[in-house]
Formats: sequence, C-alpha cells, structure tokens
Amino acid sequence: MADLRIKIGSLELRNPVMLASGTCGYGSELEDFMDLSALGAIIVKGTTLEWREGNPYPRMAETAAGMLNAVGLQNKGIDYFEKNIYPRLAEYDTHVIVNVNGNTIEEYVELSRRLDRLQAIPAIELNISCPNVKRGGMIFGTNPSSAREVISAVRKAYSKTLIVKLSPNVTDITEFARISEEEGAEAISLVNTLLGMAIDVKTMKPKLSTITGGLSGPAIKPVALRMVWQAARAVAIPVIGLGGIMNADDALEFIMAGASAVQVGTASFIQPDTAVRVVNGIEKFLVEKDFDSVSRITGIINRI
Amino acid sequence: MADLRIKIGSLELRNPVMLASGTCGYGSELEDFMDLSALGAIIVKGTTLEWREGNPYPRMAETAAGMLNAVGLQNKGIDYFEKNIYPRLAEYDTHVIVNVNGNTIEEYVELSRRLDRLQAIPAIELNISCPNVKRGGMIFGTNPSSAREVISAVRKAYSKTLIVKLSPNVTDITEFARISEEEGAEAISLVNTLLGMAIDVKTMKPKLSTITGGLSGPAIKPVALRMVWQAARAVAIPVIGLGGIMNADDALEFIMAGASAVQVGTASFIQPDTAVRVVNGIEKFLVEKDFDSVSRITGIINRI
Amino acid sequence: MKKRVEYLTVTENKKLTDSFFVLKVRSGGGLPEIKPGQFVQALVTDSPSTFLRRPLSVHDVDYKTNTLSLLVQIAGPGTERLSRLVPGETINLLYPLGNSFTLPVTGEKVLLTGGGCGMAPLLYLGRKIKESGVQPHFALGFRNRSRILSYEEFSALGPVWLSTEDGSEGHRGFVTDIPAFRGDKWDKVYSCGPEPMMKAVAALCRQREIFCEVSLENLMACGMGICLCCTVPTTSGNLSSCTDGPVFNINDLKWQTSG
Amino acid sequence: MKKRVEYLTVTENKKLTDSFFVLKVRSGGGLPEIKPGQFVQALVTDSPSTFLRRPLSVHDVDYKTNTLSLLVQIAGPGTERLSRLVPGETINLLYPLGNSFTLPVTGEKVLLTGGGCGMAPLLYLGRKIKESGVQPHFALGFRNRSRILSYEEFSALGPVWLSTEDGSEGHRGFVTDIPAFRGDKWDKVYSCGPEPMMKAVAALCRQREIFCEVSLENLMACGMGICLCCTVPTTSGNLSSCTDGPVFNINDLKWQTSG
Ligand SMILES: Cc1cc2nc3c(=O)[nH]c(=O)nc-3n(C[C@H](O)[C@H](O)[C@H](O)COP(=O)(O)OP(=O)(O)OC[C@H]3O[C@@H](n4cnc5c(N)ncnc54)[C@H](O)[C@@H]3O)c2cc1C
Ligand SMILES: Cc1cc2nc3c(=O)[nH]c(=O)nc-3n(C[C@H](O)[C@H](O)[C@H](O)COP(=O)(O)OP(=O)(O)OC[C@H]3O[C@@H](n4cnc5c(N)ncnc54)[C@H](O)[C@@H]3O)c2cc1C
Ligand SMILES: Cc1cc2nc3c(=O)[nH]c(=O)nc-3n(C[C@H](O)[C@H](O)[C@H](O)COP(=O)(O)O)c2cc1C
Ligand SMILES: Cc1cc2nc3c(=O)[nH]c(=O)nc-3n(C[C@H](O)[C@H](O)[C@H](O)COP(=O)(O)O)c2cc1C
Ligand code: FES
Ligand code: FES
Repeated sequence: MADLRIKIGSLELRNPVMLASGTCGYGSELEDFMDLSALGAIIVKGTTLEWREGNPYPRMAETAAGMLNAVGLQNKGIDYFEKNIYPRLAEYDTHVIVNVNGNTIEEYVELSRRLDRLQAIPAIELNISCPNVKRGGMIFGTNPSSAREVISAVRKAYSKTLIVKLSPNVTDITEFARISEEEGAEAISLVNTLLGMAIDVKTMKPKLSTITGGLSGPAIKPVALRMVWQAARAVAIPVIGLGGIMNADDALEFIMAGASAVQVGTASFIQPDTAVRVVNGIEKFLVEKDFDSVSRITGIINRI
Repeated sequence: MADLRIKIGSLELRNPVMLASGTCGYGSELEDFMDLSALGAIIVKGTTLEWREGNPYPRMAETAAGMLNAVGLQNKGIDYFEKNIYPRLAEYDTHVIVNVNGNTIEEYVELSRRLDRLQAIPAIELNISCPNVKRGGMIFGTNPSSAREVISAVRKAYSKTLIVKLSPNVTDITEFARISEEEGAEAISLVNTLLGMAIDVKTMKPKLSTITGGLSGPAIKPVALRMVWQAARAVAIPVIGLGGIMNADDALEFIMAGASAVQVGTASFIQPDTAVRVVNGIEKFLVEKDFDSVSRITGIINRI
Repeated sequence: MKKRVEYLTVTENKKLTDSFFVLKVRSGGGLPEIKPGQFVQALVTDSPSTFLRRPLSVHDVDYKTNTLSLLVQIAGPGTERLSRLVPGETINLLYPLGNSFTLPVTGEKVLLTGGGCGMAPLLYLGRKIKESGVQPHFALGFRNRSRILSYEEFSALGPVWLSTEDGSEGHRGFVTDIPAFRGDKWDKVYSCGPEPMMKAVAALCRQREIFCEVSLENLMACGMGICLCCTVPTTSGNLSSCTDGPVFNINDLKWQTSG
Repeated sequence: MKKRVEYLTVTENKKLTDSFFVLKVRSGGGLPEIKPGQFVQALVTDSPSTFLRRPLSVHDVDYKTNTLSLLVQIAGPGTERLSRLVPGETINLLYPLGNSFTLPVTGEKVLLTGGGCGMAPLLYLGRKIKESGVQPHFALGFRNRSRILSYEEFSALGPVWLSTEDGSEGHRGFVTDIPAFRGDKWDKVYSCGPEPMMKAVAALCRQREIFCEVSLENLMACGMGICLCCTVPTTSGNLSSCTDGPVFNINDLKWQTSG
C-alpha cells in the first residue's frame, strides 16, 4: 500500500488523478464505467455566466494520435448549473471542481463569486486557455498582463482553492506559471489544448467550422510534459499535469517530471474508465518500486 | 499535366517539394531510393562555422505519431563542407540549399558570407529555431528583437535567396513572419520542431541526454498547419510549410492553407522516397481536379 | 440500460460487396437489451491511424446466440481494418449507445427507408416492429443493381421496394420516387441514409404531415455525451447526437448548414 | 550495395520461446548481396504505437530460396506485432543496411560470442566464415537452460560452448567465464549481445590484444545515416552506428556513458 493522497493548497485529494474539464461532462456520464469516488477529483465542464450554444458543427476532427475540437464552451450557464446540476454533484463522494470561463474579467469574477457560495464545490479551475472562443479564454492565457489581471481579480472574489489552467500556446510557460503563483493561485494545471487545424483535401475546406481548434491526445504529450517540467521548476505551488495521458505510465511521466497530480482528458472518450486504471497503475508502480507515497516520485527526474 | 513550378524570391523550383534540413543528410544518402532531380530542392544538414560533435547519446525517442530528437547540429563545419561536400553537391540537378546555424549573430553572418560565395548554392535557410543547442538557435527564433537583429545582419551579408526558418515554440507566429519579411527574407519556412520531452518510467530518467528535444512527425501536423495558415495570411512572401508531412494529402493541406512549397522531414526516415511520392501525388490531384498549376490551390481555403 | 465496454468475439465476417461487409460478434457474458436505432462505438486496434472509436449502428440482434450484427461500409482506415477481422478475433465495443426509434402502435402503416450503410439500423428496427405486431414496409435505394445489399434479410420481414439510380433494378431514381412511398398513406416513416436522401424523405413527410424519424450520422468522438462534438441544432438548442439522438423527429431538427 | 525498400513475403514464423521467434521472409525479386552484420529496418504496419521502423539484424540468408531469417525478441509493441505475422502476409523492409564484420583469413582461429537476441547476426557470420574456409567457434550465453536458442543451427557450423547464469546447462556464469574463451588463443573475436556482455568481452580482448569486433544496437530512427540519432563516440569523433557501424572494432570505441 502506498499513500496516494496529495494536497492542492488546502484541498486534500485521495489520489492525484482527476478527470479533465470538457472531457467528462458532469461525471455522471461515466458512472456506468467506474466509481467516481475512486478518483481524486472531477473537473466538470467549462462553465460560463450565460447559456452558450457553442460553435457550429463540425466541431471535431481526428488527427494522428489526437483530435481537434472546437466545442466552444457549450453549457447552460451558471443559473441552470446551480439549480439543476449542482444538487446532483453535491452528492458525489469526490471533489467536484468547476472550470470557469468568461469573455471579460467581470464575467470571470462574477462567476467565481457565484461558485464561491456553492458549498460542495471546494475549488475552481480558472480557464484562461480555451482556444475555441472568440473572446476571453486563450486571449487571457497568452498575454502576461491580461493573465495577471484576471487571476488577481478572481483571487479577490474567490475564497477557496484556486487553480489556474494554462495555455501551451505560449513562448514561455514559466512566465505564466510565475504570474499565477504571484497572484495567489494555489495550483496551476497544464496543458490545455494546442491550437491546431486540419483541412479536408477533398472538399478543400477546413475540417472545423471554426477553422482552428484545440489539439489533444497522445500527440501533444511530449510538449505537455516538457511544459509541466519547466513550470514545476519555476514555481513552488503544485502543478497538475495533463495532455495525452492514456495510461498509468503516461501519468507517471508527468509526476516524475514534477506534477503533483494529473488529469485524464481525451482518453476517457476511448476508454471511459481510464482514470481509475491510472489510479491503480500508479499505486501498483509505487508498491513494486517500494515508494511509500506518490509524493516521493514527484519531480524525481530532477533528483536522479 | 499541371504546372508545378513555383518561385521563392528569384529562385525558381521545378516543383514545390523539398527535403527538410537534418532529415536528408546531404541528399546522396537517399539516392538509392529516388532521383533527386525529381525534387524542387534539398536543404542539407544544419551547418555551422566550426566542426560540432552534437549532443551525447541518446538523442532520439519515439513518441505517439512522432519522435523527439536532440542531435544538436552535429556537422563538420563550413571548411570541411566547402572542401569535401560542396563539390559533390554542385553536381546535383536540383537546388541545394544550406541550413545556416550559429551561436552568435557574428557566426551566422560569417557563415552566410562564406556560403554566398558558393556558386552552386542559390539560397540559404536561416535556422533560428533549433531547439537542441544551448546557445543560438531557438533563442533567436523566440525573441522578436533577436530575430530581427540576426535576420537583418544576415540579409546584409548574403546576396542570394534568404529563407528564414521559424520556430513553432512561440505565442504568435505572425510576429516572426512579419519580422522576417520586414528584414528582407524572401521566404519563411515553418515549422521547426516543437520543444518536447519524454521520460523512461522504468529508469525514472529523461529519454534524451539533453532532457528536452525537438518533436517532429504527424503528431505536430495540426499545429504546423495552423501556423502556416496564420503566417501565410500575415505576409506576402512565400511560406514553405512543413511538419508531419507523410504523403501528398498532407502536403496538399499545407498548400491549401497557404504554403507555396513544402518540405518533407521525418517521413524520409520511414519511407525514404516520400518526397517524390508527394510530388507525384500533388500532380495527380491537380490533374484530377483540373487545376492547371499548383499556385491555384495555394491558400484556397481562404477563398472557398 | 447500463453502458458497457466489452470484448466480443467475431463469429462471422461476410463480404457483401467490395465495400460492404456484415460483421457478427458474440458477447460471452450475454447481450444487454438493445433498442432499434442504438449504436456501438468500436475500438479499432492494430491500426496506426485510428485514434478514436468508430460509431456503427446495430444492424441486427440475435439474443439466442447473443450475437450482434453490424453492416459496415469501408470508408477509411478504421472500417478497412474491421473488414479484415476474422472469426475468433475479438473486438472491443462500447455499447449500447444512443436513443432509439419510436415504435409504431398496432394498426399503423409504417415505412422504413434508407440507402447504403444507412440501411444498417433498419433491419433490426423492422424486426422489432414486426415482433410488435405491425407490418414493416421497406423502401431501399441503391446506386445500381450490383450495390443492392441484404435484400433477402429485409424481404423476410416485409415487402421491399427498391430504387436504383440507373434503373437497373426496381424503380429508377431515388427512394422518394418509389410510387408506394408517394402514393400510400403512411403513419410513420423511418429513415437512415445519406443526408441528401434523408432530407428528401423529410421534405416529403413534412409536406404530408407524416410522423418521420431519421437517424443522423454526425461525427462523434466519445458517443457518451461527454465531448459535445456531435452537436445537432434543434428547435430546443444544440443537442448531442450520441445521447439525445442519433434518432430525431424531423420536426425537431434544423438541418446543419455546414459540413 | 544499393539499399532498397521492398515488401517480402513471410514464409515462416517460428516461436522459439515465449519471447523469441524466427521470422523467415522471401524476396520475390531476388535478394541483393547481404554481408554478415548487416541489418534491416522493418516497417511495422497495423500497430498504433509504432511510428519508426525497427532495426533487426540479418540472422541468416538462403540465396537458393531468396529467404532472409530474423531472430527477434519481443521487446515492445513493434516486435510483438511482428511476432503475430503469419505466412503469406508481407513485411516491408528497408535493407541491406550498415557495414559488416571483417572476415578472418585462412588459418585464423575465430570465436563468435553472444547472448539473447544479440546472437542474431552470429549465425550468418558463422556461415560466411565457414564458407570462406575458416572454422567458426561459438560461445553463447543464456539466463538458463530454457532460454537456449537455436543450438542446432549453430552447432551445424562449428563447436558451441554454452554458458548459463544458473549453470543449468553448459558452463555456469557468463560467456567470458567459458574456459575455452579464456584459455585458447584466438585471432579474432566477434561479439553481439547485451552491452555489459560486450563490454566484458571487449575488456578481455583488449587485455589480451585480440582483434575484436562488436555489433552495437543503438537506438535508430532512420538506419540510413540521415538522422544522426544513432551516434557512437569513437576515437575519430561521433560516428553513426547505422552506416559507420553497427560493427565496430573495440579499439575505435569510447563506450557511451549515458543510456
Ligand atoms: C451513430 C452512427 C452510426 C453509424 N452507423 C454506421 C453503420 O452502421 N455502418 C457504417 O458503415 N457506418 C456507420 N456510420 C459511419 C461510420 O462511423 C464511419 O464511416 C466510420 O467512422 C469511418 O471510419 P474510417 O476510419 O473507416 O474512415 P475515416 O477515415 O474516419 O473517414 C472516412 C470518411 O468518412 C467520414 N466519416 C468519418 N466518421 C464519420 C461518421 N461518424 N459519420 C459520418 N461520416 C464519417 C469522414 O469524414 C471521411 O470522409 C455511423 C456513424 C454514426 C455517427
Ligand atoms: C542494428 C540493430 C540490430 C538489431 N537486431 C536485433 C535482432 O536481430 N533481434 C532483435 O530482437 N532485436 C534487435 N535489435 C533491437 C530491436 O531493434 C528492438 O528490440 C526493437 O526496435 C524494439 O521495438 P519494440 O517496438 O518491440 O519495442 P519498443 O517499445 O520500441 O522498445 C522496447 C524496449 O527496447 C528498447 N529498444 C527500442 N529500440 C531499440 C534499439 N534499436 N536497440 C536497442 N534497444 C531498443 C527500448 O528502449 C525499450 O526499452 C537491433 C537493434 C539495432 C539497432
Ligand atoms: C472535446 C473537448 C472539450 C474540452 N473542453 C474544455 C473546457 O471546457 N475547459 C477546459 O479547461 N478544457 C477543456 N478541454 C481541454 C482538456 O481539459 C485538456 O486540457 C486537453 O484536452 C488536454 O488533455 P488530453 O490530451 O488528456 O485531452 C477540452 C478538451 C476536449 C478534447
Ligand atoms: C533528426 C532531426 C534533425 C533535424 N535537424 C535539423 C537541422 O539541422 N536544421 C533545421 O532547420 N531543422 C532540423 N530538423 C527539423 C526538420 O527540418 C523539420 O523542421 C521538423 O522535423 C518538422 O518536420 P517533419 O515533421 O516533417 O520532420 C531536424 C529534424 C529531425 C527529426
Ligand atoms: S460524441 Fe461526444 S458528446 Fe456525442
Ligand atoms: S539511425 Fe539515422 S543516422 Fe543512424
């Protein structure tokens, strides 16, 4: 038995494996395949103040060892969430974290304030990295001063655990990691999707209605891993690593690179119980290699 | 029959397909598999002023639909090149372009000057995007003012066709595309490799001796294609697209996104005659779709 | 019905034409209840270019042998790989997924119409309709005589009208040109096939105020309602084709404009 | 010799142990000249996680039937996929690649020593040596008796001494512990196997000033000298294992420190 517990700020997770936002709905969709209480946390769908229909079809294109998506934060808004979804989530025996989005700083702040009041939501993940919206999202996450502004404003409005989700579409990820830390984030999660594109040669048109979209899956793992390694050396707050994790070995790579926790995203589309397999695989590895806790191997490549 | 000729500044290529630097040696290594004169150009190995041994082994790691490399510009330097390699290259019935690297602006300039004197080299590709060296390379290609300085200096020293090879490891590729154009580059080529990393979970060590390395292959194609599309809309000079091209359809995607020409890189490792297959496939497509020249489909997705 | 991920064993892989095959797969543990219109997400292993699962309609179900049939058209690397499966190999399915067709009530006159691989769900739908005591009728459209699929299986369930684009068999033209389609009074029409065909069927039904359900084949990533990629614009906003569909009443649809 | 890319037909796939198999493949157009020590780069299709080709030594060549043998150890997804190839299927090879061993001259006393999949090139080398009129001797090392591979094939060419780590067959210990290795006077020693083994062999040979060539198995991307990933530090700088090797004289090597 190895100790899998980890801490993100004041929040204790029973293990370091979470479901990534936008890839697990509200969790319930995956309950036929696994017990959500076996996970460290689930990060539910990107949420906005207002009801959003998202982008037009087609929103998806398969690529080599990955996929592009252009969902565009389709969700029913915070009012609907609070009334119709939150009560169900409050019953889960795992931490439920909400992924927070807005067009403006005011929207981010207002939404965070609303979520601060929801007792069963112990943390938010501030998404300043969505590449699929015209306003907000990645625009904040690729400009240092906007990033600082929105994190700082949300930090003032939100009293519980604040995670900032970073965009990989930047020259220097450590800059954004440091800004997050300086402005009071208790953790950073990375990466969101890489901005990509695909063209249908037959029709001579982009495959996505929005032309560009977010690339996820194993294709991006080497880039994500590198950024997690860089970020973890740049800041003292926990780093949550994700991008292309398909199995326990992938997750262990992120942890060894410096991640305190990991998220499973696209993999759930293909193997819906990937996250719980990852939990079990990490535990197995630790036991076999005789580590008494997962924290022992966090960033181990920097030490051996 | 479709007209495959394209122009890069004053340089006319018989077709838009080149071999990418660092993935085709000096061309001769691939002559068992194809006739180099069937190609638009070959861009030979990254060259430096001085003899370089490159990075220690291991330099390579396979990843999902791609690979990481950390070769680090191993080459015998310009003196050796001029004396022992150039005479052979001068015999080729295709354009030979040299990929130019340096630690300092002075080195880039000096090397460009040396190459300017070699009659059979009609163009250089200024590599400001190599991620595998401690000094020079990507450091120039990810900082706008350094990029401007080195391009401007080389432009003054080099009288023939100047291509600038851009790094994808930046927030805004159009900024570097514009700087290249402003400083007198006649074309830009993109992308070089994405900075990535891989860890061997068994040994708990990075797979590369240099920890991080350059990611190439189909995995990066969506990102490369997006950047080519963005860059081609930002500048008027030709854009040469590359990153994960494995076949003619991939090349056509780049051309439809706005590339005037393409380069085949990692694919040659797997199928050594990929480049000539790409030439044939592009021609076949044009004939079938009744386009009289390849330039008709350059950037076509912006028009239909 | 609880969704599951399961390895099923291939019992038969029958080539129908150069591009169509029927794959029969058996569940060791016993099949769950599957409704007509539901689909599976098939994992394509041993393929370098197939990352996501591939959605395939349930073509038929035999509870006695715990066997599912899939009618598949080779469209690319995923379906090509499936076409090479041999009996004894396994295939990993995520199923049963999606909603289902609204079955008719006794006395209704129903037409099932489709073409190409869109015919896939109509066989099982026809079987279920027949089992419920209603007579299914079929109007099936093909490019030409050599493309006709599974005629025997359908005609075992009810009358089958055929159309071919070149008139080499049955009625010349499209399914909507079949006289019985236009002439008779139908209570319910079910359709699955290429989008232009479904739109033509829908137009005809809307005009005549016939209840009509279509099964959409939107691109899917997950098939479980978690990715929101398979979106369908409807009168009540964007819905997910994989969970709110794939079967939709035509009155609820705003057919997507792009793609 | 001109390198080529060719589809060869699998004629046999023989399982030797749980993790070793011998794959025989036939060239339709006729084999080119292949020298002992050369290798092929095998394309692994139908595998989602195998992007690059896999380097494999030529284990044996039969020009009469135009057949190549490969002795392969299952190490990961690529070799696992190859282990499932069945006769009649094809495999795409890029070959022949690399340099070759220096053959002995008449009268020399030669020892071929290796272990595990490192034995692969030694069979063909032994055959060529024998054809040249020199008697090859073999010293082969294994974990234990059940791991012993291809004993018959080797002993058909010359005397074979075995070592096993647990002493369950032949000499207990490593190849370098085999008395004939230490005791006899060898003119040339050839070695291929796990790196620690080759280093031990090299140390012994250097000490006794015996000519010794080893075949390295550095990670490779291309196999043709164009990627510079397979680098080997030598007394004349970094060389490419795939073109300047895989066979190196131990006096030229600075064994790599990392990896
Ligand atoms: C609910 C549903 C049920 C389906 N039922 C069947 C069925 O019973 N039999 C059958 O043969 N096919 C069915 N399809 C279509 C089938 O999923 C695709 O043909 C298959 O995914 C193509 O995979 P591929 O790797 O062979 O080709 P790809 O290379 O992935 O695609 C080849 C071509 O098909 C198109 N395509 C890919 N995926 C889909 C998709 N999901 N829907 C429509 N077009 C697609 C691509 O755009 C491309 O042009 C169904 C699709 C859906 C959504
Ligand atoms: C010149 C040369 C000749 C070789 N000859 C043979 C042979 O005759 N028979 C045989 O069984 N194997 C041989 N190998 C090793 C063989 O290439 C690897 O075992 C194979 O590439 C592993 O592929 P995989 O997909 O099965 O496993 P992977 O998942 O790619 O690798 C599994 C493990 O093997 C290691 N590995 C991967 N590639 C190599 C490599 N090129 N060299 C050494 N270790 C590697 C990996 O680091 C990993 O630990 C040779 C290698 C070289 C360079
Ligand atoms: C269909 C889809 C929808 C997504 N929606 C969101 C979202 O709403 N908010 C967010 O922060 N990230 C979103 N993401 C990004 C993922 O959470 C994750 O950062 C990314 O996919 C990389 O991880 P992966 O490769 O494991 O999927 C989405 C990803 C996908 C594929
Ligand atoms: C092994 C290797 C060595 C490379 N060396 C160079 C180089 O010397 N100079 C350079 O500009 N790019 C170099 N590159 C980058 C390629 O030219 C190309 O930009 C990149 O690999 C993306 O294209 P691809 O995916 O088609 O390989 C190298 C790439 C690889 C894989
Ligand atoms: S396919 Fe993922 S929500 Fe429908
Ligand atoms: S493997 Fe590419 S140079 Fe040797």
